[in-house]
Amino acid sequence: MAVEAHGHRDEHLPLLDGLHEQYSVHLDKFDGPMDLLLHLIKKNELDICDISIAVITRQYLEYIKLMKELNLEVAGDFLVMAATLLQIKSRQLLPVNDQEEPEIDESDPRVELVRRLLEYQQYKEAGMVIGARALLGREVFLRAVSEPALAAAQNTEGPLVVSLFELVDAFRALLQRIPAESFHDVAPGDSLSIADCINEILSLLQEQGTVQFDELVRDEFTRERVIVNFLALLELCRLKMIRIFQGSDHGSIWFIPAVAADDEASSEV
Amino acid sequence: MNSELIFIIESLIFTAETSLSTDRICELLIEFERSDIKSALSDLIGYHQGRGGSFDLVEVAGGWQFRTRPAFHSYITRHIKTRTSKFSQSALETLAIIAYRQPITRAEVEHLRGVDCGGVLKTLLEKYLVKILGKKDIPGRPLIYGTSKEFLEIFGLKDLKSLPTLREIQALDAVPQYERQEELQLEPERPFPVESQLPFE
Amino acid sequence: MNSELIFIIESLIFTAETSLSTDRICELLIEFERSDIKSALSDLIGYHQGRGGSFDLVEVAGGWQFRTRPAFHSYITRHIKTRTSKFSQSALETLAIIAYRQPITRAEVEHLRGVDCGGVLKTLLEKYLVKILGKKDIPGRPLIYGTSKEFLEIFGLKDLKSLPTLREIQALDAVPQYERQEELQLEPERPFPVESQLPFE
Repeated sequence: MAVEAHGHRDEHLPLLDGLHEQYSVHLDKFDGPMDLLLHLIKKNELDICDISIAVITRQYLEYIKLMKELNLEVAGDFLVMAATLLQIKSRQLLPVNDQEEPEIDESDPRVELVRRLLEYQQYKEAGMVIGARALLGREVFLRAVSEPALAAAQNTEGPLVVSLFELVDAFRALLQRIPAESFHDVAPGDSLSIADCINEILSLLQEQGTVQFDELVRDEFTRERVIVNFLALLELCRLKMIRIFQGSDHGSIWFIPAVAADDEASSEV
Repeated sequence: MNSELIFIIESLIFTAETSLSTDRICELLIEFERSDIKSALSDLIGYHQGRGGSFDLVEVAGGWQFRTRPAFHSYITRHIKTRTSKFSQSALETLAIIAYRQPITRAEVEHLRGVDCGGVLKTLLEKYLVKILGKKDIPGRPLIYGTSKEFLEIFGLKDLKSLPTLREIQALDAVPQYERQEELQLEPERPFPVESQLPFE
Repeated sequence: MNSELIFIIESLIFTAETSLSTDRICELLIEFERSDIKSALSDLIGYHQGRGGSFDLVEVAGGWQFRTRPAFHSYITRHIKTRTSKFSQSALETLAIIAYRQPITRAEVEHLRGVDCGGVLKTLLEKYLVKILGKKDIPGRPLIYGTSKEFLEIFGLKDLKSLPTLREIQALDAVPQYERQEELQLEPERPFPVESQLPFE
């Protein structure tokens, strides 16, 4: 943390030329606006719970200005914080109602910021503590050799372990080879998914052979559920996996597997 | 006897991927005398032999290596045979295709992967990760596959809609947009840009 | 004391690629009583601690594993390449937030850090330090993240409970050196709600 964002513009501007290199090396040490704010509070020896917004805001803005002058890209997150600081500062300028009790001042516009700063500081320190541990592969090592006598023993019965990210990552890698248009997202983001309904319908069909539409929505008769189930049926029909029947006009809708279960003997795999 | 040197040598042999020759050890520990290294090494060998533990320091292919004693191999193979294993890339890819495109036929999976998937599909069926959902009424009446309840369990998913969409994973790469956030905002809530799109077009 | 059982257990742990839990050891050694296994295991741990060699039997990610002592790393790295590079401050901060606050969404991490975390999060996912736990039941159904078994392995933690509590961290004046790391486990108190979804138990 060697950056000196000076309190007075006049102090640093004449120095700028000679410092270009030094600054560009150190600027990225701030890990975002919270980190910069903590640095400014520490540098000014302020109490984190009673910071002078005026001082901090001025220095913070000077720092951003400096970044711009040095042609460094100022991340949007820094601007968000600048706006937050300015907002707090402007709220402090508003006349305070004398009737209000200023002791536990929930109306202090700094409260939210201080809470966030304290919390951020905790995690920043926690990060340093865990980072200071002896890490496997860096300070601590395992036995690397595998024994030839045991290499012959094959893992045959063990369960498989895999993470969700690996699955998604495998799919992502696949998409780099083939056009994305051949895929749809299974999950529509919210609530019910058609894929879940398809799975449900097909397992019901495997159990009982015929299913009536009402059965699908009996337990939870909502507009959404009816629509999604209906879309699932249309999709299954399109895929030629089911056949749909209707006994009479406005009668119940029934459906059965498009291919009877008994010729399952001619299995493919 | 220099016990520190003994343990330095032990740490080198313990972590080496192949057996370490005395020459190689001397090369790595240039600050020590060759004669000291040799005597420390022989102390180390003596120590492990004397201990009579499950593993021993033995000379293999001109170097030194820790090896378990053969008497324990029957126990060790019990573990190896039944330990958890990682998915192969082809199993993972096939499973991903089925998860994201179910219901799907084997031919469709193979069309996407460009290779035969019979073996992988069989393994996935045997591990109960994939199940047969039914048959398609088209020539050949191919079987249709989908993921099972076990699939959801192994990935800790409540249902299929909890599967991360590709868009969500790709959103991790995306450069965030700030235009909207330059307005004064105390809490910049930034949820994922999830577009609610029906899965079948 | 059954010294044969001690060495059988030693051979299993010595050859296993990942840490072996007491449960797993009992599962493999069905012919022995669980209580005998437990006492043999504690004898074995005591033996290796007392030996003070270059490697030690330590509890990591819910199981037992032989690992070299940190003091020897400068010699080991002469012939073994370090796999784990130094973590950036942002990676550590993000990891800490996820470790202490899991399950947590990306938006929550970003709110705490005040910066976009997509890139860091993706790197942590790719290094398997963080994993997707599922989706949160709130509008938009954002993905929720937690730390993985690899996180415990790399940081040499027995379980999530052995992370220093945030209160302990605040009490520390300086960043502790790794030699001191065992001492950090002051109280067994849970610093955050541990969900049953977590992979180790």
